[in-house]
Amino acid sequence: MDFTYTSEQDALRDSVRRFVEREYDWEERFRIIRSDCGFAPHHWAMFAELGWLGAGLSEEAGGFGGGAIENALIAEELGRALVTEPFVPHVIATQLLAALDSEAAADLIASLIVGETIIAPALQEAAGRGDWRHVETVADADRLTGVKTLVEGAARAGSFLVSARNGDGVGLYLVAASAKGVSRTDYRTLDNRRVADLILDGAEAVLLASGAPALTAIDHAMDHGLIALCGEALGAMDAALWATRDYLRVRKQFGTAISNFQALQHRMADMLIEVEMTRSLLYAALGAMAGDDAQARTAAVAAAKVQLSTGGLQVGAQAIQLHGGIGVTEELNISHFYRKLYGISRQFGDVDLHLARFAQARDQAPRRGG
Amino acid sequence: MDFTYTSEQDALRDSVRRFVEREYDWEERFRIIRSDCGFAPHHWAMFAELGWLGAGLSEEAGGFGGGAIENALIAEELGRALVTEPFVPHVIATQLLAALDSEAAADLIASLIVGETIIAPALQEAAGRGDWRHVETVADADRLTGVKTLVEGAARAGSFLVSARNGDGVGLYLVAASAKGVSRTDYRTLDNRRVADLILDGAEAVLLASGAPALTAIDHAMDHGLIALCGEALGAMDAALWATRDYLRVRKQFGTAISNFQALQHRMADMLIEVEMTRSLLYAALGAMAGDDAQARTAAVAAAKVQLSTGGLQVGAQAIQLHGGIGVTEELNISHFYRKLYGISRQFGDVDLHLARFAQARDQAPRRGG
Amino acid sequence: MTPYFSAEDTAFRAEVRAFIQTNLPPDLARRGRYDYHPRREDQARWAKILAGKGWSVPHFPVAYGGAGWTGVQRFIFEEEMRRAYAPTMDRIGPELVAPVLYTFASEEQRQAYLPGIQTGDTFWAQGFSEPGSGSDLASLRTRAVRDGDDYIVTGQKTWTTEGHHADMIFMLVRTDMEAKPQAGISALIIDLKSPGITRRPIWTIDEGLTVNEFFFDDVRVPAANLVGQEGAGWSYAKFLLTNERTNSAEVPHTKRDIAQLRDIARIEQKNGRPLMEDPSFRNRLARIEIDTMALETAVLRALTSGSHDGGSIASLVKVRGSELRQRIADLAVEALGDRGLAICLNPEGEHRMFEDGLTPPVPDHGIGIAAKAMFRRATTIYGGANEIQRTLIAKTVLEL
Amino acid sequence: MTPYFSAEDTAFRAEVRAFIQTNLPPDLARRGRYDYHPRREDQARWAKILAGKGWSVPHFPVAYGGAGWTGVQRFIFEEEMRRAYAPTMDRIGPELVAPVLYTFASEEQRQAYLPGIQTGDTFWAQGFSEPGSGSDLASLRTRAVRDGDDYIVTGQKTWTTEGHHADMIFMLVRTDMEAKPQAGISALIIDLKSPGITRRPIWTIDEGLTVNEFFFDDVRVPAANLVGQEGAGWSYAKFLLTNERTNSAEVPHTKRDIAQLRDIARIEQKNGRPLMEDPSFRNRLARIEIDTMALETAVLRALTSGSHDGGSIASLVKVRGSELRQRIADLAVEALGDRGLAICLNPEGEHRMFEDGLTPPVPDHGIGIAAKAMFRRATTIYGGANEIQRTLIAKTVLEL
Repeated sequence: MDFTYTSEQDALRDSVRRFVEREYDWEERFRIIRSDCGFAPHHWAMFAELGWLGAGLSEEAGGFGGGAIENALIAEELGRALVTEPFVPHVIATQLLAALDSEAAADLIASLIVGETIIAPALQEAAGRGDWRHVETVADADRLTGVKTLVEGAARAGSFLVSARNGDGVGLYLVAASAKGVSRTDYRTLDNRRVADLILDGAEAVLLASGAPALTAIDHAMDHGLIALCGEALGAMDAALWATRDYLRVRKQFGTAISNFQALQHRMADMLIEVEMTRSLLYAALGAMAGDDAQARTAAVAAAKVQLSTGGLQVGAQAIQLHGGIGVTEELNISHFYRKLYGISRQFGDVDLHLARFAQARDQAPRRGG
Repeated sequence: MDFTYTSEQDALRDSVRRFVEREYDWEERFRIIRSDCGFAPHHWAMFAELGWLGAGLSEEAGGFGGGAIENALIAEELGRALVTEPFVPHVIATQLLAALDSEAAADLIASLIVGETIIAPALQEAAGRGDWRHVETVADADRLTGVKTLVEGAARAGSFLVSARNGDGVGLYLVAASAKGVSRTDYRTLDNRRVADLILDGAEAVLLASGAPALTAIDHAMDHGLIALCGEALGAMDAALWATRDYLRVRKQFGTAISNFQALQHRMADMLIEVEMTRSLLYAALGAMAGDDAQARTAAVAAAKVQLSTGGLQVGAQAIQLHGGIGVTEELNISHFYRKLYGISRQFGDVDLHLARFAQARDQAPRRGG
Repeated sequence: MTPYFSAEDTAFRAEVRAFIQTNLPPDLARRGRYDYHPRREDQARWAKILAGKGWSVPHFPVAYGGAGWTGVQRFIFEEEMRRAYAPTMDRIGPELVAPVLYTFASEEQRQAYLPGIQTGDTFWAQGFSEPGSGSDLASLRTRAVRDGDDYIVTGQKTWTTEGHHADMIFMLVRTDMEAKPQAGISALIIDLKSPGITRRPIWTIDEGLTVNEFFFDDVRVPAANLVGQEGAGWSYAKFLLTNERTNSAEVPHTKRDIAQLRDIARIEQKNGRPLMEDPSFRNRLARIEIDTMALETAVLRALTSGSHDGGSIASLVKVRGSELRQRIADLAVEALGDRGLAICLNPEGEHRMFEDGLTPPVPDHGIGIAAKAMFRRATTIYGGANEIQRTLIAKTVLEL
Repeated sequence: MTPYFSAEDTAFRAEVRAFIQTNLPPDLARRGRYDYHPRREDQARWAKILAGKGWSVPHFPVAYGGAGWTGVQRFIFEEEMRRAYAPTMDRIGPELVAPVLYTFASEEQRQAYLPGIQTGDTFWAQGFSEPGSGSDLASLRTRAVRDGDDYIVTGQKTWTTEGHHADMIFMLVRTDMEAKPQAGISALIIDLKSPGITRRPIWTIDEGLTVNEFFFDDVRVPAANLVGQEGAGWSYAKFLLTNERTNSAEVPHTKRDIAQLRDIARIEQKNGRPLMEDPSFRNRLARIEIDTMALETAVLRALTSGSHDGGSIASLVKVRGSELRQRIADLAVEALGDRGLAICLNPEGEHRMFEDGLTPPVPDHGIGIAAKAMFRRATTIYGGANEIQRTLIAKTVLEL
């Protein structure tokens, strides 16, 4: 049992940190948000060049030999800087394709990790409220009809990975962005991700997997996506915590630095506890990903999602509260940490969904250590 | 709209307050708890003499013309001193009999308000978890079989008011303590009420009401009982709050009165808010009792129960926490406030039960003021 | 003890409701549903209609246009306004500045300024906070130096609520640099069209405009615009802030939010059933409704107690009310599911930070909800942060 | 980064489990289910059995009887002990006093005292708190005045955990009245059979006996019983308290409580179905389990970080762990429904405040639960109140 990063992992973290420090200042972020597609293709190319797009993928799957740990680590640093590039969806897409273990999938992975193309996962629908297992989109042979929501990176995606009901239950399909019957409604989320509703009206699609293999692949990919999301949340929480700490030390009221007020000190201590508990559950989930107990994996990933949702909101809200008025301004990053954490807390299902997933997995899993 | 007590009500409050100050000191309470039946017959006789046992009953029902307000007020003062005499069950019994509006009931009320006899309501069963609407006890003609739980004052009761299933659904029965087939298991609750399981094994009973009238009477009586309970909780909360306030002002640590610590000040402010919200909901429930909207009454009473349960636990727990070690000792009243509030929070159903009752009543009620 | 509305109250409610039903223009009610950042023109239109009935500033002394209502009647009036989705009215002029004017200003000043507030013709801002002095007003630095019949005002004010609508500003300025911090402060009325004033919008977390920053660069203000005594500004501010706290419980607004959320929860579905039937949602909504009922009764207790006790109950209901407003907004976002996560600017709103040109797939009942939830983070900060209120409760009520 | 148990850890767990299964006497396990206020004789019996295997004080240096295990192994060992309902062992001697002895005491003292702790023959108390100095130890007033080869000790100690079981006490006393408060404190070992010592039980909220008060009236103590340097007692106490906090996360105990609660929730019914299926109960239990999983990982992070960082993680897990222990106990009471409200004294317990002669209708799986929930109010107070821990976190980790 070892919770320290390897030197390779440390180097990867440094590389991301250097990027955001040099290339991703606050003004740059505003520019990107207001751009056409809501993210910067030149940044994405840099991600590919620096090897991040394949860092969290095994060598068998065509990646550089890492896994969930590397993805979480990259996402954490991106979360710290509130980077809007669609890294979490990239993790889901690559892991989904990797789980299919086919030649076609391998080709797609190859083009994804060099940044040649973007494939956006389109797995959720409004009625599911974030639960990707809720699928109403229908496949009639190779034609899909339905609406997928919150499809991130859609504006630049060459194709989409779409779940749809078919004769086997659920199938996983590849839909080209240019295919007939495909249209989009683009919008921003509260945390300034650029997403779309993907409207499929008899859209031509290629079946990649069907039935149990498709469901298993989707669950596997979503576990990876949730872990990356947890990393992103952790980065935002940690950054908000320490930014608030720094502010308390310089901000004066009633003739003294407000860091001297005991009530605020205790609030900060509670925020730190939430951050450390989130970090702990991320590690617990990473540990479970390395094992072969599916229920333990589901439980640990759901646990992390519950904690990052409630802890993230608490840390984000308190960061604003402790900043006072300036915390609610658009120009300061504090309000954007909150928006990010508010978005993440509801992304891929809310607290109730993941509490229920956790409880169900625990009912079925043997007790840890027996 | 007026939230001030009348001079008669103030006088009643003073009378209860004088009693507990003179007759009910901390040593006396310990003596009573360790006595055979867990309450003091001479105190009960005094309650009757001072008119408290009929103060909350209308004149038509044989009382002295008051109602829920008077009962809440008496209970509040008794709660302040953690008096163990079974006043809340007395409220339920008298209101239940009053709702029956029969000659037999009137005779029983007359003997109750002069303290001649005690009739203990036995309306709940273990499987109901405090929900009095859950009745499994069976009436076979005039013979009852079943087990009633948490019957307060049972050791001194001359008879019991028992709910049981019969051909009409549910009937309300009077069972003499001396009847064949009646036995008891006595125990103490966490808040040192002396209660019993009442075991009915073909026990002879007299039917008082059946079907809808019985259910209506029981709900009416339980509304009154819950309001008295709310008064009792409010008294305990308020007393715990101010005792803690006084302690913080004298207790010194690190060279200063701990009342100067901001984190503790804010905690105290939150406790005060809980006390005031409980008081407010007691008043709201008293207001609803005066109206004729059954759903509004249920909602307001359930709301008060939810608030006193969560607010009571919070105030009780924080009173201990702010006292530190001495707060958990048996000899100081602070631990007993907590035990009282812990007991009350689960008495007659837990938070979930009353949240559900509230929600259901709100679904059916028109919005207040339209 | 009669803790319920009297027959007179009920009749009054019916009268108010009937008036609103007849007189509230439908386009105002429609925009009122979006709830949030109302247009000045909507507020002014509605103020005029109410003024015609004598109801635009009910809390004023009757001599200055007040309705002579009891506190409970004012509460009922506010409740009916919110219930009908009437525009939320400007608060700075009628509720904060005007009471200071009719309590402390000269008769000339009252005659000059109160009518414009009553008719909705003049909008006001309040200039208290400065950079570096949030809840700690005693540290303010904007100076007013006497020069003949004028003051010359230099400095900066921030967090100026609805300053972009305002014609006039009620300012705290430092007139005496030598006096103790609180004693050197005076209250001035300044026409915002005066030369030397610039305004900067402060865009907030909801991408909307509520607060502004004002820069005063040698602004010349007639000395006649001094309110009350020089050096007494601090006491007027305290008076004003107490009013701000009492009102900030916002119970009528929260009750309307609840009704709106119940409507949403009957439309939105979860697991193929109306969200209203989901046990977890029901429990949380019930808890919010219970807490609102408690807060409402606490406010009514304060309104009927007769004493303007200035502080204790005000702080208490401000803390609980502001937290409730956040909880209800967050639950509404959650009720909208995926649609609650979209940034959706008010289609009939003004003052946008930037046009993203996007049209998110948010149903009409969801418009404004998410932005509102974001902005509500400010409720526990403005009007005296909740930390300040808790300290105030501890000191004044608990005497710690 | 390998955040999971290694194959060696798993094998170790199997070995521990097998040993306990073979060697834990059934009557001990039965009383262990009541969890709470174990008898000294049970603790001593089990300590002897473990000592036979070399496992009674695994954290000691190997030279003094330790097992040479890693932190993770000790955690696994504790987990298996709790899982099997082995008696919760005396903590004062082995976990708090002994580390001070083997770190700071003389070799003579080590040889004299450590073996008795290792075999379970000698039980210890710790005399730190005094009336008026709870978390503020620097203000302690018990005096030790040098008189030839002895100290004469006079004063009072309170909150002495399991003092009614103890043979010896490790005391903080003031040896120098002139020095600054912290510098005048020394550590003394006192035999509790010494003349001049009286004990008073302090009955607690659960009607049970855990803490005691000791009065020292001119008690003569050999100067050879001074631990380490005179005047250095404060630093030994800080060392000891850090250990107390780290252990007070109590994760293995909480995990066992959860398993026990899951058993209860499968037996107890609500609305005619097992309580385990009730959505609200499930949600709350799940949240407790999730928080426990987080805490467990935090503890394992601390155990493997190699650094005895003394403070930051310790304070953090103490705060969260103590609150969790309260929540799980309260949920267990709730699970018992009506039966959770009965005062039910441990039928095999000792030291009762008074005999009420009543036999409440509580099922075997409910015995001890309510009393435990009451007593757990103390977890956020003892071992340095959570308020103190939060301040410590703010100062040492956040550097506020």
